[in-house]
Amino acid sequence: EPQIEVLHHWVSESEVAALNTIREALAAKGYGWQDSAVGGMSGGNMQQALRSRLASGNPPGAMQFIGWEGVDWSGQGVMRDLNALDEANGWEATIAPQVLPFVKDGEDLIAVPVNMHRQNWVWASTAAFDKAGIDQPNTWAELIASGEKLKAAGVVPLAMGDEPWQIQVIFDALVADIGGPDFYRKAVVDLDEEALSSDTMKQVFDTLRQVRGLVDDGFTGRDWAVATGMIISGDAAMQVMGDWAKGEFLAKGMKPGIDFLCFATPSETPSYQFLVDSFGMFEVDDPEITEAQDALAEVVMDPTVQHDFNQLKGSIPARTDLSVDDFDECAQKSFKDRTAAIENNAMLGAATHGFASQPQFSAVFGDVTAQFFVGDMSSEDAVQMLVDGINNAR
Amino acid sequence: MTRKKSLSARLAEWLPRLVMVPSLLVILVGVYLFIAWTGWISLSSSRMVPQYDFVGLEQYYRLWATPRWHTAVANLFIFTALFLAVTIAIGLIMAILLDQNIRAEGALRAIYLYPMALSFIVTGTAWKWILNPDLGIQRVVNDLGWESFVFNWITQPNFAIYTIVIAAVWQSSGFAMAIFLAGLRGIDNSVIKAAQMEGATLPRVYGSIIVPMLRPAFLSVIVLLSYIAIKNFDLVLAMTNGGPGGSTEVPSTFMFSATFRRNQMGVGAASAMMMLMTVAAIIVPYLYSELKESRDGH
Amino acid sequence: MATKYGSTARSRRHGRILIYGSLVVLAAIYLMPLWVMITTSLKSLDEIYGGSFIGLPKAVTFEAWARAWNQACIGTSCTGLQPYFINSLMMVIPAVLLSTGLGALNGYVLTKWRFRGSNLIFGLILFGCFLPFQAVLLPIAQVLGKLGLSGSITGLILVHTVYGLCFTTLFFRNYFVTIPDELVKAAQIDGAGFLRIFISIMLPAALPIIVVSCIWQFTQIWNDFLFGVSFTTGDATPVTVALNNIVNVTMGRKQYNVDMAAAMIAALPTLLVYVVAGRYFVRGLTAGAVKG
Amino acid sequence: MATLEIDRVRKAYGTMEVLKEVSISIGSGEFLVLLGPSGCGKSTLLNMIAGLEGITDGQIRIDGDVVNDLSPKDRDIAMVFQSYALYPTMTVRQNIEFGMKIRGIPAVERDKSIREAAALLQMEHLLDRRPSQLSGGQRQRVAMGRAIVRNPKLFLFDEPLSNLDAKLRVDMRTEIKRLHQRLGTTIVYVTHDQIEAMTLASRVAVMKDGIVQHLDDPQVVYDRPANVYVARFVGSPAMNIIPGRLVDGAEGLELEMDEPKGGTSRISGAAVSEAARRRYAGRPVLVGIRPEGFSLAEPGQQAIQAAIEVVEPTGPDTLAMFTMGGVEVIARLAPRSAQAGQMASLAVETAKVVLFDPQTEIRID
Amino acid sequence: MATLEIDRVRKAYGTMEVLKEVSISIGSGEFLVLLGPSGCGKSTLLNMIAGLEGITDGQIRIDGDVVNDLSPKDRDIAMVFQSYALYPTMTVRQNIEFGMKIRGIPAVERDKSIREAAALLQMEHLLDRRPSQLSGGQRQRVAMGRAIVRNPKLFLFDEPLSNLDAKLRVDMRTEIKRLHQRLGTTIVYVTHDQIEAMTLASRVAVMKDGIVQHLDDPQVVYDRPANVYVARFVGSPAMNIIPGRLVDGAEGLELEMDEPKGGTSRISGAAVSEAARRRYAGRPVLVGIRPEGFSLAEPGQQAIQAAIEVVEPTGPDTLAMFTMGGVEVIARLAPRSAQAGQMASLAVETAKVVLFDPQTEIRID
Ligand SMILES: Nc1ncnc2c1ncn2[C@@H]1O[C@H](COP(=O)(O)OP(=O)(O)OP(=O)(O)O)[C@@H](O)[C@H]1O
Ligand SMILES: Nc1ncnc2c1ncn2[C@@H]1O[C@H](COP(=O)(O)OP(=O)(O)OP(=O)(O)O)[C@@H](O)[C@H]1O
Ligand SMILES: [Mg+2]
Ligand SMILES: [Mg+2]
Repeated sequence: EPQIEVLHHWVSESEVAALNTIREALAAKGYGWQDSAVGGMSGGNMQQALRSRLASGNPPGAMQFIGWEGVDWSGQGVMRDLNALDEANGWEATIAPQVLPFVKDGEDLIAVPVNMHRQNWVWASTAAFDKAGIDQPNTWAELIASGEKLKAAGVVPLAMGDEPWQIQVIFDALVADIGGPDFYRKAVVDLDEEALSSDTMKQVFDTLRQVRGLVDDGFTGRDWAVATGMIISGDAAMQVMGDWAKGEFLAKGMKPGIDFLCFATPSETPSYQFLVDSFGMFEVDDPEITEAQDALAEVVMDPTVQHDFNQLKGSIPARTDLSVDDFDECAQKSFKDRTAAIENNAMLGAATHGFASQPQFSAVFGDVTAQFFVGDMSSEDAVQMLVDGINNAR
Repeated sequence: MTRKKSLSARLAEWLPRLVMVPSLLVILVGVYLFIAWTGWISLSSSRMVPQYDFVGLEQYYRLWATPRWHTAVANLFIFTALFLAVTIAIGLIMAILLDQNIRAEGALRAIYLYPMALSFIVTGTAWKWILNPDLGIQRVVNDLGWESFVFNWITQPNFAIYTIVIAAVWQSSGFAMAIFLAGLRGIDNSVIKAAQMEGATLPRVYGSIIVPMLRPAFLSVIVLLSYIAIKNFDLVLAMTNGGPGGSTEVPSTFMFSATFRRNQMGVGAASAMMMLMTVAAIIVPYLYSELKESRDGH
Repeated sequence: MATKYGSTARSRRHGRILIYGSLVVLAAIYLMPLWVMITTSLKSLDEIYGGSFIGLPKAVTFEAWARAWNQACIGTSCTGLQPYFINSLMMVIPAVLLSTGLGALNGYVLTKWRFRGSNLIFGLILFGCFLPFQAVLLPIAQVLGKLGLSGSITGLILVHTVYGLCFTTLFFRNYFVTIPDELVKAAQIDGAGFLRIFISIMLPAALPIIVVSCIWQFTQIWNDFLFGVSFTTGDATPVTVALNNIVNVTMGRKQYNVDMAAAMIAALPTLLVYVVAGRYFVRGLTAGAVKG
Repeated sequence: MATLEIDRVRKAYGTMEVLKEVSISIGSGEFLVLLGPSGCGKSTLLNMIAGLEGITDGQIRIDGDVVNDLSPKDRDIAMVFQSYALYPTMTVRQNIEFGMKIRGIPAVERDKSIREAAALLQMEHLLDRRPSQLSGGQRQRVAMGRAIVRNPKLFLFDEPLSNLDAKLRVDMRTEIKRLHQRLGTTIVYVTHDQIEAMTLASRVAVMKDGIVQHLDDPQVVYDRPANVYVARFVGSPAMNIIPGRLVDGAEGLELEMDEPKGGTSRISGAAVSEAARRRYAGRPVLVGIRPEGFSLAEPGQQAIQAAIEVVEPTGPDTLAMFTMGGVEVIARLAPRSAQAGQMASLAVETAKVVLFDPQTEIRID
Repeated sequence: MATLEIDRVRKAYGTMEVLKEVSISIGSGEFLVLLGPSGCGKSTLLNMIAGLEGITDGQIRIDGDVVNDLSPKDRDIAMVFQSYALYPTMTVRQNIEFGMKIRGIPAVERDKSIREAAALLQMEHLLDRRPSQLSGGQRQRVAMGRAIVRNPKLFLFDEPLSNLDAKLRVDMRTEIKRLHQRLGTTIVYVTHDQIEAMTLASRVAVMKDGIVQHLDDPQVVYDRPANVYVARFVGSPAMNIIPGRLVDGAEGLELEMDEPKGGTSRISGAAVSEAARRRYAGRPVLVGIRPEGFSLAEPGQQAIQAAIEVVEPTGPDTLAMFTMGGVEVIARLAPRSAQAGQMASLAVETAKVVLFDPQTEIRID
């Protein structure tokens, strides 16, 4: 049976379970799945493995991309286009327009998206809220203010770790929530110097400094799932994290809306900061593999596969034309919010995970926010550092 | 006057040189050609994949304009200096203590040496917990009743690099101990007796006479520890992943993330060249003096 | 009674207590991380997430070890570390033997068959010890690709052999300079040639340093992650890469007990080597490696 | 300058007895040489005097004071080691200075002592070198210099010359002798080289297996060794010990020894006491003759006939080997006076012949 | 058995000339000793004979065949090294066997050779030990055994005894001498010990700084050394070289030397050729007198008066030191015949006095 090697960095249980739906569907078509998982370093290890393999002229059949990776590799001329399949199946129309830039290189479709995560969620413990006698906050000011009450009740207001990406998740949310979607696009996506050095940006950092006050001292080296565990146990009240955290609650048998809350980070115009996992196919000589690549693309875009996959992964389908009625409450909320955001032009690529700017730039945001968050840098300095860093990386 | 030598005789004469050829060849390619390649990349505009163009020293300017690189360089020096000093001190003390006709020497030696067997990935994780104020030492001491005890260096950007030093010292001091012990075992006992006859106390005997005699052992310890310090990569990743706030970045992690996470291959190559130049500046004079000495000596 | 260096009886006893005390305290500190790893691997996940990392497990369970060995999932294959462990063995043994063998040969030539420029060659090789490998990953990959060795254990063996050569050459050269040249002369007069002398005379005499070199190489190669993750894929990856894949879940919850059990399993061979051969290690260092 | 008394001293490592009741006492300014083969306990005894080894039993007294429990530095002694034990990282000056520094002697005085010692030992030009830059003899001098500046009651030397080559050994030997004459300090000197013992000592203690075999003036030890062991150990080539018989012959008491091809040789005139004569007459004895006890017989002189097997010219003398009484015998003769394969008539200086009991191997007086 | 010719051989390492035109030739069965101080090039020459070092210039011929370009194994030689160079990981048997194995000699023959060599060297009981389990002398024997089984044309020895203690050295020396007598092989033997050279050699080459100073019979080298250097190097204690003057005095030609307290001593009867007499009469010369050239003067004998400073009894003799001609002089006298601090009348054996030119230091005939 023809095999296709898939390079990916999904190694956790829920990820693997989701991946198995694709694997099984592929097997049903008569193709084998050869697993090449490389975890760690937020995909950095995988990137390095990929570069080595490309350098040695031995690329994998397919690879799981996030952010601009697919497009970037396509720019190096190593990807296959999937235009024929796209035209035959009319895939493009089913994909949210804001996602298209991440799977298309010019006119060519170079990857197929399987899911969509939302990054700017707040996960909250109802028990903790009740204990401190507070409700879901509607603005960041409220959220910050509730911190005092929570602390008084012996609850950590905000659970998080000090990894740069965890801090950046909050930063992304703050930029969009305080500056609005357009400001986000200008500052984080277009890297407009004026926006970057604006007062709004300073305000974002000021708020971030206040958020720091909500976090306990033990946040060093804390894994995000450990932080989620604090919400589950009621030791902490809230966590700002993508919807991959949801699995942790469900695994404990907790009910959304009852035992825990999921709501978007507070804002006047709630944004939808998305991540998309997609599969791209590398140019290879072996026609058998090319065939398998086609099969894999079809499987990934298959509505039932997307449906099953996302129920296991905690995300929602990349296709916008699917029903999610049998998904959990948070997923349904996500689905509805997405529709609204598409209308409001509030669909934003999650900068933390590479959906805004090129990695060399998004890393600068990570550097600055992380350094700002753990240290005692002033907002002015942070803004200046941001501008310098971005300019240096250009 | 001299007759022509037979072919086999000539082959025998050249055989020693011939057997060196494969090693030399792979080293020339694997080390020097690749260094040259890296050097070239550092002068190119490479981002995601190698580009073979020429942009001058642009990547070096960029590198030195990156605050994280400054942190990395500063950290490398802090780390190397402290790591060497503390590891040598502890290794030496352990070796001296173990050299006093200790009963369970074998077992103790094994205990001090075993961390060397573990990978940094493994031990870094363990140390991360031990040093975590909420989980590790601080918590244990607090639970024991000393509430005000604080040991939260790993959370402090200004102190986190020292926690990496702690873990690295733990990992390598047994090795230093082994080398020093080997050196001590080679010292003529009568020197110690002579010093004692002159009335020197034991600390004085060690301080003035024995430790200076360990020069060769010091040299090899320094070489091997520098090697570990410069290559320090896994440990930082496992313990702090460069954090908090990028405060524990070191050149090797910088190089890695520039090349593989940030699509700045040119900057990564430039940082690699900077590291190589630093190493060369230290090692080449040392090698030169050592080899010259051995030429004179034998 | 028989101290190494005599002094009066009373101060001697106090000194002894102090010495043993310090040694025991140091030993405790050195054992702590191992303690943490072992206890964690014997705890249940709930207990760990309950907040207790340090401290004895309330209920000892070996489940994590079993999982780590042959159940834990890496990607979609749930084979545990077992197959990767075997990969590592298949890689480490030839790589250690090759690099040690070549290092011995180099050391032999560089000390007993010096020629013009041999010191320079030694210097060139030695400098290779300090090469930051991150910098040369891509060219290595290119060369491996050209050789058709990419993604294979053979390629990994080659890479480890090449970069291990620097240290093994250093070890053997420093050892062989302590062996008198007369030995080679005597063998030459006995009629032995270059290789015969190496095999019959030098190698048997180099046993202590062979042990040092093997231990060093074994540890380095077994614990290597960078080359493993760069130059192998899928089923061919060594155990450290598999360990990384088990441990480094990007999204999803960490199974600390399995992680620790897996880490212990991955560390067992090197620990074993140190415990079994550690004595010879120190002896080998004594026998000559010490000279810088 | 001090007297030294070693009084029934014993030393055991665990159950292994290294020294078995050693008693030696020497006067102020004497030069005692401990002579014996490797492993006989010489260094152990010296280390015990120095305080570097504990004393299992017995007493050591310096100037009449028991020093058993004093630490080395309080015994006021200096020691020169076989390996010299120079501190390799210090210059010669620092080596010599180290002990004085520790004893807190002011810099001016230190300097003076160093200069004096350097002048005495002719090593002023070496003061700034390191031990590794010195030759064997120079190192030896530095080690002595280090000892001299202490100006101790007692000097201990542990085989200080055995690392030097033959030529240098002779020179340094003389230098030590001179030094002793000049300083007059009491010296205990360990060696396994009997020539050193003979030339240096005012008293020699020949040791074997932790027991003193013979303690006396060197010339007495040489001429009338206490037993066969001492006879063989002292002197090079060694004393010939030839099995023979004491017979009351025609010319009074005679010594009879077998010739290799049958037949016997006889020499008369050995100095034997009346008691020994009664006891041993007609019985086997061991006849001890030094190589220089032989000489080419002048015509008419009482002589033995020797079939010379090997001849070794040493320059000033020739050593001739032949067989007598079933053992190989060496005679020291004038150069070119004998040739291998020929017969020689050899006279024996009977006054210097020594007899031993074949069972106990003790000298018969 | 072979002849060996070293014909104007030179050796340079880079620009450093270690051997400068050395020519030596010896006949079959001879025992050549290369004698000289450390660093004079003895080992280098030996290594060149063995083929372990290249020859910069000149020829080496064994049995008349030029061997310059032959590899060591093709020269049919055997060599014994100072450090013995035993293969440490092999047993004695394997050590001896190794060379034969390589040359493909069948096991039965190998076994026979080993047994013979072991019997010859009395080491049958050592065959299964490793070198580390042997004493110095035993190792030395094994090294010789390894050489003997090759049954070579030429034996080379590089200071084979210098790692042994004095006692053992004497024994092994005799053993090597015997071995040579028994096997009759040509031997080249390197040493810096002149006693070894004297006792072993049939020819001695005294070397210094890469030049052969004197090549002759040992006794000739001893009695009539070619120059002051050789005179001083051969003999222990060394020949006394006393500055003096050749004067035509009352009793014919006389040698005049200064006494320390003023005044002169004279001895007459030195053997000087007519030519030398003419040339040196009334001029300063160096007077060479061996220590044994002195003896206690009998009444009426021509004698010099010596103020004895130090006395060293060695057992068979006594060495007495005094000053003459401004230098220290050593006389070898009978035991107890002199005492420090006293005057002694010493006779000089004039026939053995040698004279040297003070400028060139070459012997005056
Ligand atoms: N610390 C020790 N433990 C056990 N035995 C010892 C110890 N030190 C010395 N010995 C033994 O005591 C004996 C005498 O040793 P010592 O060093 O006094 O001999 P030596 O006469 O000085 O010999 P050498 O001439 O070789 O120096 C030897 O048999 C030695 O093995
Ligand atoms: N490989 C070499 N390169 C340069 N110089 C050398 C070499 N080998 C020997 N020499 C020099 O040649 C000289 C003669 O050395 P050689 O070993 O022949 O002396 P030797 O007479 O055997 O001395 P020893 O008695 O110490 O063994 C010495 O000065 C030595 O330093
Ligand atoms: Mg001793
Ligand atoms: Mg030599």
